Parts: sequence; C-alpha cells; structure tokens
Amino acid sequence: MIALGEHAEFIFAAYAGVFVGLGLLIGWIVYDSRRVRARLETLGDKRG
Amino acid sequence: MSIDDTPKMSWWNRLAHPGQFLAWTRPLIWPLAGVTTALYLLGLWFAFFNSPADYQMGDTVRIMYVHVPTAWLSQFVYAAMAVSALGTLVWRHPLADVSMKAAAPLGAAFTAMALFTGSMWGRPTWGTFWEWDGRMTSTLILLFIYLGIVALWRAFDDQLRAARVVAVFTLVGAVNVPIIKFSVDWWSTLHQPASVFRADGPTMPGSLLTPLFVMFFAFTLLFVTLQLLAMHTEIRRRRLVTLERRAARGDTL
Amino acid sequence: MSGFLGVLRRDLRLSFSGGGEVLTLVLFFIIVGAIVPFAIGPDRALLASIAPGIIWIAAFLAMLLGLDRLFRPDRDDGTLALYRMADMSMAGVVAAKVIAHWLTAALPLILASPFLAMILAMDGPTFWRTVLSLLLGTPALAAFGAFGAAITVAIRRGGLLAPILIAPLCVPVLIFGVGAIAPLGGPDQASSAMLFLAALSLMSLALSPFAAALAIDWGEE
Amino acid sequence: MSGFLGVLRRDLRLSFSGGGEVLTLVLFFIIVGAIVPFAIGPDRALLASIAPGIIWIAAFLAMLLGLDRLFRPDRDDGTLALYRMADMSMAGVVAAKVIAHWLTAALPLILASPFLAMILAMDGPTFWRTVLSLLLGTPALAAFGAFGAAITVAIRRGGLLAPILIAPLCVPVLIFGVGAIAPLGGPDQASSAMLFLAALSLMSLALSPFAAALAIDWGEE
Amino acid sequence: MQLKTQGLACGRGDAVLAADLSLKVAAGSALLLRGPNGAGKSTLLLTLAGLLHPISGNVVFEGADPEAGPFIHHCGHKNAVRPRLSVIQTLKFWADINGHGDVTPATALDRVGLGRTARLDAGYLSAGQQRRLVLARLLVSPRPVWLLDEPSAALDAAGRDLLAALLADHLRSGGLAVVATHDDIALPGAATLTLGARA
Amino acid sequence: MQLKTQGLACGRGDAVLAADLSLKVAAGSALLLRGPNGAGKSTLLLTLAGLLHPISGNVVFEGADPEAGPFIHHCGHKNAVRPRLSVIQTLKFWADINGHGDVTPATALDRVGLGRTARLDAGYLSAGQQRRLVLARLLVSPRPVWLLDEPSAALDAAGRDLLAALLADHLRSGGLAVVATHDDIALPGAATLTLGARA
Ligand code: HEM
Ligand SMILES: Nc1ncnc2c1ncn2[C@@H]1O[C@H](COP(=O)(O)OP(=O)(O)OP(=O)(O)O)[C@@H](O)[C@H]1O
Ligand SMILES: Nc1ncnc2c1ncn2[C@@H]1O[C@H](COP(=O)(O)OP(=O)(O)OP(=O)(O)O)[C@@H](O)[C@H]1O
Ligand SMILES: [Mg+2]
Ligand SMILES: [Mg+2]
Repeated sequence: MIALGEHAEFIFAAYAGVFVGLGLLIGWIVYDSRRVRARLETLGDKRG
Repeated sequence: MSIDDTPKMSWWNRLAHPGQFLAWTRPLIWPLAGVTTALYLLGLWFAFFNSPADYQMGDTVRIMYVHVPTAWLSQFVYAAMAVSALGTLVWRHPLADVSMKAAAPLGAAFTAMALFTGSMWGRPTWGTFWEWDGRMTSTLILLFIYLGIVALWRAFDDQLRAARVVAVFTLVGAVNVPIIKFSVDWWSTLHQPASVFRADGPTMPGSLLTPLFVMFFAFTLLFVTLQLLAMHTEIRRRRLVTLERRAARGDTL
Repeated sequence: MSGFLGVLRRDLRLSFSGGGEVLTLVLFFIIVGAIVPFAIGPDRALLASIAPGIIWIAAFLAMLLGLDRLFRPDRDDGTLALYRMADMSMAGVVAAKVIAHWLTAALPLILASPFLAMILAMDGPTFWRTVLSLLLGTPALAAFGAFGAAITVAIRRGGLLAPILIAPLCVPVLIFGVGAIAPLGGPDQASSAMLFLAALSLMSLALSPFAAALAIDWGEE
Repeated sequence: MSGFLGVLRRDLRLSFSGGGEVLTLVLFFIIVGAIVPFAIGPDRALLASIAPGIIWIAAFLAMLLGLDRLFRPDRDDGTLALYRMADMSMAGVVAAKVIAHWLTAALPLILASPFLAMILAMDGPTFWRTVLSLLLGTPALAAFGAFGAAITVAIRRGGLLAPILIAPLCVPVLIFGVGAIAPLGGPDQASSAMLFLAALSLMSLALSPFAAALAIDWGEE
Repeated sequence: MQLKTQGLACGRGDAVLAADLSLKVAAGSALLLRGPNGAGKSTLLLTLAGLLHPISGNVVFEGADPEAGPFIHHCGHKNAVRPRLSVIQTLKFWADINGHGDVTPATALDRVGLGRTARLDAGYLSAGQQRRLVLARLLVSPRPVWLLDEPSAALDAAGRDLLAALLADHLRSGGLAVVATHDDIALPGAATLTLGARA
Repeated sequence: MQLKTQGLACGRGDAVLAADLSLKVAAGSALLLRGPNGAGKSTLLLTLAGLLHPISGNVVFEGADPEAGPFIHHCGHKNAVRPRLSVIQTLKFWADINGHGDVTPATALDRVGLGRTARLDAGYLSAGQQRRLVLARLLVSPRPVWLLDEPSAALDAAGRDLLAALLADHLRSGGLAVVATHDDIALPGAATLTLGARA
C-alpha cells in the first residue's frame, strides 16, 4: 500500500466509516430479510 | 391467489404482481452481489495501490472515491423515490409503494455517509469538519427530509394507506428541494466564509477518474442490490401481516 | 361559501374559547425568545445582533408546534369524516383552516413581538423590518404547516412528526425572512429577500390546500 | 415491583415501537440546533461561542415538547383511571414514567449531541463538558416535566401548556447547565454549577413523583 | 333514489370482510345490518358512504344527481362533538357545512329532546345526549340516504323510540336507510342482512 | 364482603344526580343500574369506585381489608387499549399493575374468545373485540368487586352470553357486581336500581 501522507488518519477514518456503515446497512437488511422469512415459514407459507 | 398459469401477461403486469416480481428478481441477487464485491475490491485496489496523489490536495483526494459516489447516491435515491411516488399516485403500481419504502433508509444512509466523508475531507483541506457552505448545507437538509420520511413510514399502522400519503410528501419534497438549494446558496454567498477551497477547479486527470468511476459503479450497484433485497423483504412482510391477521381470524390459510 | 365561513368561524371560536390555545402559543413564543439570554448570556450587543434571528426562530417553532390542533382533534372526534361528506370540497375546508390558523397562531405572535424585541435589545427600524418580514413570511409557514398536519393526521398520535417533516421544507422561509431584516448584503439583498418571501407565501397558499386535501383523502382511504 | 417494571416496560415498548417517537424527538433536537445558523448567520466564532446555549435550549425544548405523551394518551384512553385502581401507588407509576421518559427522551439526545456539536463548530473539551452537564441536568428536566404533564393532564388541556408552565421552573436548570459548560467565572464556577445541577436533579427526582401523583389524583377528583 | 350494489366486496386492507354483496335498497325502505363483532358492519357502511374503496364491485345510487351535492348522511361510532362548542353552535356548524334545509337547528334540537340544553357546552352532555345531538344533524340538512352505525348505542328507551320515529319519518318522506345495530330497532318492513360470523 | 352506602349523594360538580341512596349489595349478588341517558349511572359507578368524591354520605365495603391492596375492578366507557401494543402485551401489562392471579393472560384470552388474536396489535381489534379484551382484564387479576359501566356496549350476542357467564362465575365464587346497562343482561336474581329521569 502506498503511503498516505500527512492526513492518513482522515483518509483511513473516511473509508472505515463508510465501510462500517455499509456493513451495518447490509447486516440489518439481511437480518430483516431472514427474520421475516423465518416467520413466514413458521406460518407455513410455501411461496418463499 | 397464485396466477402463474394465466396465459400471457405483458412484462409490465408481470412485474406489477409482487409474487411475480419476487420470482423474477430473486435469481438476480447473488450475481449482483458478486459483481458489486468485485467492483469494490477493484476500486479499493485502485484507490490505495494504483492512483497518484493529487498535485493540490495530496493524498486526501483518495477520500473522493468514497465521497463523490455517496454524494451522488444521496440525490439519485431521492430521484428514484420520487419516481416511485409518481408510480404510486398515478399508476397505483403496487410495487411502487414497496420500492419507495425500501429506498428511504438507504437514501438516508448514503446521505449520512456523504456528510461523513465530506467532513473527513474538510478537516485536512479547510481545517474544519463542517462549513456552512451551500452544497453541504443542502445535503444536510436532504438528510433531514430522508429521516422525516423514514419516521413517517414508521408512524403509520397501515402501510397501504401510508404509501399514498408518503408519496405526496415525497413529491412535495422533490418540488421543494431545488427551492431549498437555491435559498441556501443565496444565504451562504451572502456570508461567504473566508477560505473555502473547492476541489472542482481543473479537470481531473484520468488517473484519478478511473478509481472514481469504478467506485461509482460499485456504490450504485450496491444500492441496486440492497434495494432489491429490501423490496423482497417488504413484499414478504406484507404477506406475513396478511397471514397473521388471517390466522387470527381463523381463516384457513 | 356558508360552509367556508362556518369552518372559519368554528375554528376561531374554538381557539379563542376557554381553552386559550392562542394565549398558550403566544406565551410559548415569548418564552422561547426569553430563555435565549439565559442560555447565551446577557451581552446586549450580542443579543441585539442575533435578535431578528431569535424572533424568527421563536415564531417558526411556535407556528409549527401549534400545528397539531389543526386537523387531529377533528379526526379524533369524527369531524374529519363529516368534512368528507360535506357540501364543500376538502380543499375549501383546508383553506378556511389555514386562514384560521394564521389568524390565531401568527397574528397574535406578531402583535406580541414588540415585547420580545424589547428584552432582546432590538432597535426601532430593525423591529419594523422584522414585523414586515413576519407579516410576509408567516402565511407560508401556515400553508406549509397545514400540509404537514394533513400528512400526519392519519397517524394516531402525531406529536412532533409534523414539525420535523415540515421544518426542513420551511428553511427557505426562515432564510429569506431573516435575510429581509438583517441584510448582510445591503438593502438590495433585503428587498429581494422580501420579494422571495412574498412569492413563497403566495405560492404555498395557492397550492397547499390542494396538496393537503389530497393527503387527507388518501390517508383516510 | 412487577407493576413498576410493567409500566416501565410498556412505556419503553411504546416509544420504540412503530410510532418512532424516539427518532422524531432526536430529529427535532437536531433540527432546532441546525436551523439556528440560518437565522443568525454561519459565523464560526459566533456559533462556537453560543453553541452550548443552543444545545441546551434544543434539549430543553425537545424534552419539554415530548412531555405530552407522558400522561395524556393514558388519560384519553382510560389507562389513567386504571392506574388509580392499580395495585401500586400513583407515585410509583409516575416514577416509572419519569425513568422511561429520561431513557427515551434524554439519553437519545445526548447520544446525538456530537453531531450538533460538530456543525456548531464546538471544540472538544467544551463538548465533553456539555455532555456531562446534559447527563447531570436532564433528569431534573424529566422530573419537572412529569410534574408539569401531571398538572396539565388534570386540567384537560394539552399541547403546549405543559411546556410553558414548566419552562419557567426549569430556567435554573438551564442556567446551571450552561454555567457548567461555559463558565463566565472560571473553572471554579463551573464545578459549583455542576454540583448545583446534580443537586437539582436528585431533589426533583425524589420529590416530583409525589407531587405529580397528587396533581393527578386531585385533577381527576 | 335507489341504492344498488353489484358484486360488492369490502374489507380492511387486504382482508375481505364481505364478498359478492348484491344489495338493493329502494326509496322508502330500510336495511338492517346485523352480525357479530368484527363482522364488517362498520366497514360496509363506510364503503357504501364512499369513505372506503370497495375491494371489488361497485355501489350505485340510481337516480341521484351528483351535481346537486352530496346526498348521503353517514353517522359513525364517533359523535363529532367538540366539548367546548355549545350544543346549538355545533348543530349550526353542521348545517353550515352540510347545507341548510327547512328544519332550523333550534327546531331540530327540540325534536330530539335537547331543546333545553341548546346553550350548554356540548361536552356536558352525557353519552346518550350526544347521540341525540347527532340525530339532530340528520334533520337540519335533509339528505335522502342515511347510513347509521349503531345509532342506538347509549340511547335510553325514549331515545330508541325517538330514533324509530325519525327513521319512520325519513322513510315515509322517500328516504332510504341502512342501519347497523346490535339492538332491536323498530323498523317495520325493513330487510335484514346478517354479515357472517367468521369461523 | 358487602357493599353498603349510607345516605349517599353523588353528582358532577354541584349538580346532584342521585341523593340519599342506601344500597346494599352482598357477596354473591349483583345490582343492575338502569335509567335514561344522563341519569347519573356512570357517575354513581365512579363514586362507588372511589374515583369521584361523594357529595354526601359514604361508601363502605364491609369485610374488605384495605391493607391487602385494591379489591375493586372498574370498567368505564373507555377501553384503555393502546393500538400499538399487542393484545397479549396489553393484558400482561394490566396483570402487572393489578396483580397476577391464578388465570394466566393466555388462558384469559382464550376464555373471552381472543386466543387467536394474542399477537395482533390491539388497535386492529373491532370495537366489540376490544370490549372482550377488557373483560379479560377482570379475569387475570381476581378482585371481589366488579363495577361495570355498559359492559355490553358493542358486544354481539355471543359476547353478551360470555359476559353473563363471566358474571355468573364471579358471583358464584363470592364476588359482587354493580352493572350499569341499557341492555338486557341475564343476571338471575339481581336487584335493579333505576336512576330517575331528571326534569
Ligand atoms: C460534509 C461536507 C460535504 C458534503 C455534504 C458534500 C456534498 C457533496 C455533493 C452533494 C456533491 C455532488 C455529488 C454529485 O455530483 O452528484 C459533492 C461532490 C463533490 N465534493 Fe463534496 N461535500 C462535502 C465536502 C467536500 C469537501 C471537503 C471536498 C473537498 C475538499 C469535497 C469535494 C467534492 C468533489 C471533488 C466533488 C465532485 C465534483 C463535483 O461534483 O463538483 N466535498 N459533494
Ligand atoms: N381502521 C382499521 N384498520 C384495519 N382494520 C380494521 C380497522 N377497523 C376495524 N378493522 C378490522 O376490520 C374488521 C371489521 O371491523 P368492523 O368495525 O367493520 O366490524 P363491525 O362489524 O362494525 O364490528 P362491531 O360490531 O364490533 O362494531 C375487524 O376484524 C377489525 O379488526
Ligand atoms: N366530566 C363531566 N363533567 C361534568 N359533568 C358531567 C361530566 N360527565 C357527565 N356529566 C354530566 O353528568 C350527568 C350524568 O352523566 P352520566 O355520564 O353519569 O350519565 P349516564 O347515566 O351514565 O348516562 P348514559 O346512559 O348516557 O351513559 C349528565 O347530565 C352530564 O351532563
Ligand atoms: Mg362497528
Ligand atoms: Mg354512562
């Protein structure tokens, strides 16, 4: 990796913030999807 | 309920039926996720291993590769929501509601990221995290509008009824956003802060544009993927509510 | 027409009757303005320089927070359903209510503003410009506010939702309202701000009854 | 005890459920803070100097305006009458509600305050003192607020009345709260302001459930 | 005037509560809606009033002139009475928005037995008195179609007689009515539709 | 346990609605309150419950131990149902504040016929279903005195039978009840007090 110069911490923080944010977003959406599907299954819905 | 065996339907009707939409778009999720991941890896490689520092801003220009795509999405998602709102109001398209609802939290998230990366960029370049500059300020207001829409969705008990009301608000917001932008620009030029340094001066060299474009597509595709997934969940959630109520009334499923 | 006047008369009567909604709102306006010196210190020069802004913010908050009484009580007690079967259009009902709201929630504030101007150490000419800008700008707040109240009326408990939905949309009113008073860009800027303010008010007054009527009808199905 | 926890659990559940009261309140807090620059101009030095005051006023308003949901919905739907026949004292009910109110109306604001601090150009150390003073002071606001809500629920008038009744009582909280951050008299003054704040919170937390319970009982006859 | 529905299905959200209803209520006649709690009586009335969209089918009022303004009175579970307004002001306001007829508000109050309370704040009325005030609304603005949702709730015996008399007058003068109720309302010759108990 | 009033006068503000009432309701028996709208039935029930002060006279529950916690259930016109809470959560909350008895919330829901709706939001229930939920409240926290204000309002025929059965059980197990109603509630052997129509 090339050196990031004097402002490395800000660059790092920006990327870390965005990717943590994306991770949370994806995690939440996937979790929500799983939860709803599990509940549907317990009700015996076959259409997935 | 199922109408799979109906002879021929136009693609529009086929898409209009939530069950059909699910069946048709479900296979797209994994390929989309794969392409998105690949683009992100490529973009990150460019950003950190294969792009030069800007002659003016130095290495901080690398923040641009996450800032500009999120800033672009913050506006694009609103446009998508406004089109869906039209779909709800004019064509009563059942998927438009679902799409509108799925997009709102995504838009809020991307807008928040644009603000965050912007302030991470602002600190090294301007010396402050925040400046009341026109573009940043109107992005902030856009974030408030997104969050308001999310709160509005959550406040309704009956999501079917919510859709049309939220659609009206989304459209009024869309009409208002340019007015807000204009007024904020007018206001911040009145009090021009001393040393605002904008990056969009000289045309960017290609070596900066390649990673920008890759990241741009990566973010946009991510949005598309998440939007599809969230729409699927929303369709299933509505089915779930129906089933639960039916079970409560004692109907056979 | 008898319907329009009927709605207007009833809303005015309810606002001024025992409950004293109007008094409450005026007091809220004054309290918001009056606690500012406690929070930022009693420096007169500082206060005077931000006084127009504070008066506008206080009016802004008071008007937005008074919104909840616009449609919600009518919905809760069933009057809204009556309006939908009435011999007048819903847009007419909304228009009457916007006017009543301005008369009971904006005009009293403007009348009370000298008091706030005094405790905030405002000078005479600025004060008159403030009154003018409030007169021109508050109709837009009432109109936007009615739209926000209509959007949230279908929700069982609206509370602060209408204010937070509408506040971002009203930022231009605030900007031009203050811009018309304390022109950092000189008198030219001030008069163009006044014009923008008047344009905003006219536009929103003309459109909001229809948008609000749509929202109500659709919200109630 | 099961009653106390029952009330607490129910209030928390209602606040976080679909209605999204919490999100609304946080947004209100941030929006109030964020519109100030539109009204008084984006001058960084000016903003930084009044930032603690603005954050406190925004928190003050958000907490007072969230009061209406404390007892009114319960009264309207008949739950308040149930509390009066419940197997727990009314003071216990109020105490549970004060805690729930603080958890849903104060804590989220404090968590959101860094954002406001950033756009108001606050510096680091000031920000931490602000958080501390909010942590110490908001319980007093919740306690006073519960009392105000109890009084207004008894006189059957809602909306903004509780905030305007309570605001004057809460002015000391505001004064010490801001004093603890931006000490005009130096750090000594600041720490004594913090102490006063803590004392106010403890005292009001201890007394307000009883006062509020009395007000409710008398108001309902 | 005649109320007709063709293959009407109504419900809340996506829950169908009544399907394939083909009703016909002619001028001068009435229909009683009966059925257990949650059967959908209120929902059907709202649909007939046009306040809810039918899930399928439609509602037609034959012989009605839509240009001439609304011709339906709907009384729901709620009274639309504001405590701080006096009884007579409330009724005048209703007449203002619904249109004035031959019966003045004061006469209508006398008719429903609230003559003495005219100047009182409406909030002082008891539950049954408020319901009587709602009946007065039907009188001040004459409309041919009455859709009443449990009009007898909270009414005492005299109130129920009053209600029956008002309905009889209304039908005699060529109106029609659909009434949802759990009580026995004296409506000679009215048809009854029982919405099904759901398993 | 026995409910006794001596020279009780009750009313609203300074309007006396009933004066010089000397009631006696013994354990195992019930009293029906009847009377036209505005007669003061609700007011009397509130006074008996201790939620309104008597204008004169007093209400005594002989044999009740005030130390043992409250022993009265009062059901007013309002249901105390919050739309966003699920049915079972609502009932559990009531049991939490009123005290738990032998009957679990789930059993009580089954008893009043709401077993299937336990996980639904309570706001989704129809008027009559909400009223049944209120009846379940009486079951989860056993208390000897029931004061019911128009409990049958909005209930269908099956609901009224249920109410009669619950009341019979309650009386059989030594409770007592005062019920204000306009309907016919099957309460064999109950005394009736008719509050006068006011001039
Ligand atoms: C919180 C602060 C900021 C916000 C909210 C913000 C917002 C935006 C927005 C809305 C765009 C338009 C995206 C599009 O084209 O669709 C944008 C683009 C851009 N921003 Fe920012 N920005 C912020 C801070 C910064 C800073 C500090 C810099 C650099 C010093 C910067 C540099 C750029 C560049 C280079 C572009 C793309 C070129 C252009 O469209 O002109 N931004 N930003
Ligand atoms: N606002 C609403 N939104 C969604 N569903 C509702 C709403 N109101 C009622 N429902 C549901 O619709 C069904 C029918 O309700 P409705 O009020 O029409 O019944 P009803 O026959 O009038 O009953 P009741 O005799 O109890 O008044 C009920 O199962 C109820 O749960
Ligand atoms: N909150 C109140 N404040 C003052 N007066 C009231 C109040 N509620 C009712 N009243 C008055 O008290 C009288 C008795 O009312 P109450 O509700 O006890 O009658 P009720 O017998 O229960 O009648 P209904 O059968 O209509 O329910 C009425 O004349 C009414 O005007
Ligand atoms: Mg009904
Ligand atoms: Mg009563």
